[in-house]
Amino acid sequence: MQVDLDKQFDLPGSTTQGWEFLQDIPGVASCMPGAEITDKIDDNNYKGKVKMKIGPAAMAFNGDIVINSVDAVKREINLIGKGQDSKGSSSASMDLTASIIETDGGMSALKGNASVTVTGKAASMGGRMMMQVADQILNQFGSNFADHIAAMGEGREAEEAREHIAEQPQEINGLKFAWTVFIGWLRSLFGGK
Amino acid sequence: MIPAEFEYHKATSIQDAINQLGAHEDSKLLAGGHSLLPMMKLRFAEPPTLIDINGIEELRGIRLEGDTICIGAMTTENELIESEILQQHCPLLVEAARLVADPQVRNRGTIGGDVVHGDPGNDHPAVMLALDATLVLQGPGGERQQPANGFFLGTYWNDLQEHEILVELRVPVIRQGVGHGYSKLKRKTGDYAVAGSPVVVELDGDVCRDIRIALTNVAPMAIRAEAAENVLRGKVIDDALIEQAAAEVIAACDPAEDLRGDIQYKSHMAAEMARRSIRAALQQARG
Amino acid sequence: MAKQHVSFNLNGKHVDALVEPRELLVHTIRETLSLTGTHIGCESSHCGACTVDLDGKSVKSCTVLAVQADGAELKTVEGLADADGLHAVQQAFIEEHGLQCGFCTPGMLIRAYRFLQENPNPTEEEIRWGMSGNLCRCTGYQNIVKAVQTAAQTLQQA
Amino acid sequence: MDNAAEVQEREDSIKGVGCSRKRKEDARFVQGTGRYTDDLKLPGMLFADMVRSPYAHARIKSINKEKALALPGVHAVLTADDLKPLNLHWMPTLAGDVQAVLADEKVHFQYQEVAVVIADDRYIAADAIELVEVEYEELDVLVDPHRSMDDDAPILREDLVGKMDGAHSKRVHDNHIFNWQAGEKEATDRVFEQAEITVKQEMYYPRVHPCPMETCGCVASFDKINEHLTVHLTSQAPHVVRTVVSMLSGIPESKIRIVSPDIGGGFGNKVGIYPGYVVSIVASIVLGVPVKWVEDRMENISTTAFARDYHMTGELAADSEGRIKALRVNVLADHGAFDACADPSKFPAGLMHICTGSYDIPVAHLNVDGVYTNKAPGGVAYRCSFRVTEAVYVIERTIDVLAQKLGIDKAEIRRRNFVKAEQFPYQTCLGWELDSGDYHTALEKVLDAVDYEALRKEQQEKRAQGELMGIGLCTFTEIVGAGPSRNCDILGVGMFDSAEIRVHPTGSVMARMGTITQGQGHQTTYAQIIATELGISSDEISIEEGDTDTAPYGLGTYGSRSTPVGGAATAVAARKIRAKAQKIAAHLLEVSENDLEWEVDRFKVKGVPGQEKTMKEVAWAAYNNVPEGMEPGLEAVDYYDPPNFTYPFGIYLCVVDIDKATGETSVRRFYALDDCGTRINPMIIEGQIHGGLTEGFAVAMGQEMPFDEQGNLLGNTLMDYFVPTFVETPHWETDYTVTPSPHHPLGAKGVAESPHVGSIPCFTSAVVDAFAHLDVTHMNMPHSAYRVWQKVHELGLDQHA
Repeated sequence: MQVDLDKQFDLPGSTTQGWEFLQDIPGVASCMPGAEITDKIDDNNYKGKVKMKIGPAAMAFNGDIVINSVDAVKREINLIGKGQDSKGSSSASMDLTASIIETDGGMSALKGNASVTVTGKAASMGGRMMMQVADQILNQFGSNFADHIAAMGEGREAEEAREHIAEQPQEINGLKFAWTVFIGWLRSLFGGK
Repeated sequence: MIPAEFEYHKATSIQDAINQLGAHEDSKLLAGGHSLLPMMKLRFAEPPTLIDINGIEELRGIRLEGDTICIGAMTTENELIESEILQQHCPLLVEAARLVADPQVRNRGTIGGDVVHGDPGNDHPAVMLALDATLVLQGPGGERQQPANGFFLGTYWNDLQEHEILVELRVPVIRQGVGHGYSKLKRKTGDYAVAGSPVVVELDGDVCRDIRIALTNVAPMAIRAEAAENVLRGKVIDDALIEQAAAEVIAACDPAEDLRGDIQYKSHMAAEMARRSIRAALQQARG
Repeated sequence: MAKQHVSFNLNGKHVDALVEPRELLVHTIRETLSLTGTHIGCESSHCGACTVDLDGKSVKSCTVLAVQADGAELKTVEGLADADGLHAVQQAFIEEHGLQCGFCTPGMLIRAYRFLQENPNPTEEEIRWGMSGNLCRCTGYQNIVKAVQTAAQTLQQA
Repeated sequence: MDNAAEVQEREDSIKGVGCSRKRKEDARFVQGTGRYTDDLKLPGMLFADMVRSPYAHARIKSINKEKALALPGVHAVLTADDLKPLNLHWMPTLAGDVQAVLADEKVHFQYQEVAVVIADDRYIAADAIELVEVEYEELDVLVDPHRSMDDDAPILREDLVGKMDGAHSKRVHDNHIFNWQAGEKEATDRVFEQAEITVKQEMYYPRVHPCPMETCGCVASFDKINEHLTVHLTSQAPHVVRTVVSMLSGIPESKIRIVSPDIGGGFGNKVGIYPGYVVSIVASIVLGVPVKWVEDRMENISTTAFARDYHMTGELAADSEGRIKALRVNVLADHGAFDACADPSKFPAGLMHICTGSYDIPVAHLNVDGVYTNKAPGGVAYRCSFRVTEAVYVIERTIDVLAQKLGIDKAEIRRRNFVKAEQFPYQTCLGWELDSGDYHTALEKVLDAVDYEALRKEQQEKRAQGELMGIGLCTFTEIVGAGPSRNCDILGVGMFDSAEIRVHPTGSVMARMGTITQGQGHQTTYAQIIATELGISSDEISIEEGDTDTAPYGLGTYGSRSTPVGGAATAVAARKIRAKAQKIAAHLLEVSENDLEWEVDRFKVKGVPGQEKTMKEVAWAAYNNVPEGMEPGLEAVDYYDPPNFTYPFGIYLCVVDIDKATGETSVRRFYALDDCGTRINPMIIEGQIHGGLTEGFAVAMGQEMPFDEQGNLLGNTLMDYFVPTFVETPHWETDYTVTPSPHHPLGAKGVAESPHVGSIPCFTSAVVDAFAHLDVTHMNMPHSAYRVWQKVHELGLDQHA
């Protein structure tokens, strides 16, 4: 089950600030609510964990993140995250290319292309909603990323952004925030419609 | 086939249920159970605690209050179908309930569970939008009323606050000059809708004073096709305008692809269902 | 996980059982109470082979927790016949060849038993609608419809 | 002479062949006291549950059992390594390949069994499978069979690399299973080169699943003291299971008892021997207690024998009058990761070479390539006599295309090409002898019944108004009753079948057969055969099947073989008894055998009214007053090796109306005429036809098993897999003619698979016919509203005012 998504998020800061933060992998990972870097093997290899909730459904994936390329000129990184769910019934991988681009008026934006593949029970049963929930996830990732950029600055917005980041519980459930799910989302299959 | 272990508590009142939601982290309410239990049997959902709200009388029953019908959240689909109040004053809800799942599931599945569950395939969210219904919610902070419009935010994402329970749904009584239509396309009994569209129209003479076109399972959540409504509102509706509205419905769709259809098919079917519902609503409104 | 005590009336007899909260009613009936007439054909609340009569309503016992049946009135296929023989529905299924492998039959009978009380004089379309929660892979449904029609006539004359 | 009425009354009371008597099985089923595999509970019984792979193609790096074994109530976790010492981690398939019992270093399809957990109850087992930690290394996945033999295709079966002598033919690639051909290639190619008209049509018969109401399961119980193994399981061929289990385990067959209790529908899904059975047997042997394994629906659809998945091309060469000169068929067959087809061993493509159908075709050539993909094994199932569904589909679709190209009506072109009644028995150019048939009479009967001309006229008017109405036709010939031992065997055992009949002193009868019913009513129909042969009321005849300790050896029930083979054995065994009875009657009446004549239930002395002995009287005498030199008792066994298959045929006509706005197809009418020779119980036959037509409707209009590129099966629950309910299933009209089989003792041919085989091409024929006036020659199944609407949209037929 493959989902390809292209997203762009305006950032309240300069391209250098954006690029600086983009290279901070644990920081970037924390923009993905429910995601967490558990340990760093080296600059290009990390171990991570994602816990997420979709309605009553919950899944926990643990796996590794490999940074394939870091291109300072194009301010672009490419990383692959692969993991298997704790019950061994599903697995997923995400190939993410993210870059900071200049936008008119001297501002910047985060451009992301994610191709997410899921296998196992999550795919054969959750496929139906993959696109929609993946979309919601990347929206949330983008707005969190923007908060982190804003938090670098001074003044009221920065303060608000820092609060916003702090409020974010480690593992999102749907009640407060838009949900972000790193990978595999299931649906209520049944209850017959 | 077999759910993971969990603690089971029966709530005796709404307040008791709210307290138990607060007391047990990650607990889930067990209403009809026909959305939650199947997910648990396949180990997608593993809530540590279930709070059974089937015994709470306050959540049951359908009553008429002036020109508003109050429907308890735990009312089952079959209770909607058999309700004389609804047959007379809100036939759209009866028609919609008849097309949910199958006879056995309709004995257990509840309108409240269907509204808050959050799957794009649930049927009642769009019906609530078409009826411009109001949700009565109760939580730690007390009771609040929330229009259905704006409650559904995404897939498994709505405006239900933490430890809040949907207590009641309030829908307006159908008045003179108001007509409804309901169309749902599905492969077979018990399947998700390929596309569904409840429509309510209010006529002023020949002019459409107001119209609400809602769509099921063709977007991350139930939606109103506002652009399509604007094509018809304030006008005398004819076939040409209906086609224009249908084109707007297609534009409003953002469905998930599966073996029921791709984006093109599901969007076109949403338009076809909307067409049929608009025509049925007009015919009924014109009396 | 600590077990809870449940008791209910099963086919006219009071029964007790100790069940985990997660135990499905269909398993309690089949395993603990050894009434294996009720069958399991899926895990997604679709096939209806597990249909039982709970407090006067047809329900899929694979999607009801045993603890939810505490204090209920339950009837399964084993409870349809009585002292003076088969229920009209059972007789009609034999009469009209409304079964072949027999696996969906208990669910069909219990559903038909309740449906004919909800609608004593149904048209063919109403029968197909009222029975649409039960799947069958052998009969193609046509003879089951005839069986329900025959049972309806027998029950009305009685 | 007794008056005719009295004789008729006696005949009626026998309730023998031809009587629509009510079914004996129903009493227990309607009271919920049927005995299915999952109903069995044995003292100390444990439960097995499977750990399955989320990946379709991956190497297994490690399996960690600790957490699972630590869970209270878990007794064992077995993996391939635990089976290796018993040499049971692989097992032979019925098709000459081998299949992993538990994944051995590599998983080959999604949901493949990787480990099995044995626990106190099914709840603990369900918890335990999630605690087994398996580390995988993903490999490239092969899903599209067309790419199986590419140079760069991922290699699936590392155990076969370099071994190019396959079980059925040379292998030309590591992912190749077999090439199999029938007919003369050169002669056929020449006819095509010179023919006036040729048509060619590609068509895909999707992978589908039989999905019986009861999933597969077993209870294996090894008695350590007597070293005796008893297994209750959902098998359509219990004796074959006993032989295979004996070969695998080394336990002598005499110490293995296989019991197929009541089966909740089989449809070919319960012919195979599944890993679940083998690991339950091993676990029972290792732990010394009974072990039960029952799969859930997702496991059933995802991993047990699927059906079809044939990528076919049909070609016909004909003259301008539509007379067919030659047939050419090419097939690419997707067999999944292991070749586990349940075909007779000489036929890797089953009986596909029956694809000349009901037509007099001078020359033909069939070429089939089987290949491996990362999908579950299987392929022969779902109410289909070894690929006859695919064979009938390719000929019936291609003759429709020929008719369309020539502008000849699809009924007329069939009339011109039918084998004529006087040509029977008819030798087909691909090596079969069609035993009997009368296609022309049957076709006219159907066309009259539905007023075909009026339907075509109505279609013209509808087309003028832009409406879509289709009339489908299928005039198929089946090949059932496998089969003559000279060309049919399973693992070397000939495909005969058997019956053992014993008449008791008071004249009632016990009979046992080598077949096993899954709902077809054997308990009722076999008794009718014996009743007519022996003149004893069928109500006093008990029939038993499925217990290998008591039933004579038989090859089981599938391919509509019970009546043609088991029924024949029953008739012949009964005739052996009647021959002995005649001698006893002659002895009692003190006449010679030839002076006696048989009438319904008694021997009568010719020309001497009142001198007669009923079979019951003879039965009593058989135990106390037999002629000199004759042994007492009245019983017989017969192992019947059929001289030929039998060839039931049918004429199906279907009328559909298509909703242009949604693509929905409504079946307005379906008229099914079947000819299965002598009809034993017309009520049961009609029930089988209803069931087969409904399965055909499900396959043609909605069933499919789609895979994505990662090998995920996207539709393995009843939410997605299309099983129609009461509401969607059309009303069926049935009719019949009777053309007995010349070589069968009763003239009976077997019928239950015909409605499935014949209805599917008929539905496609009807849906395509709705678009035929717009140069549409074929549409692949399933004809879901979505796919039909795509054709409507493509042709711009859905534009609104």
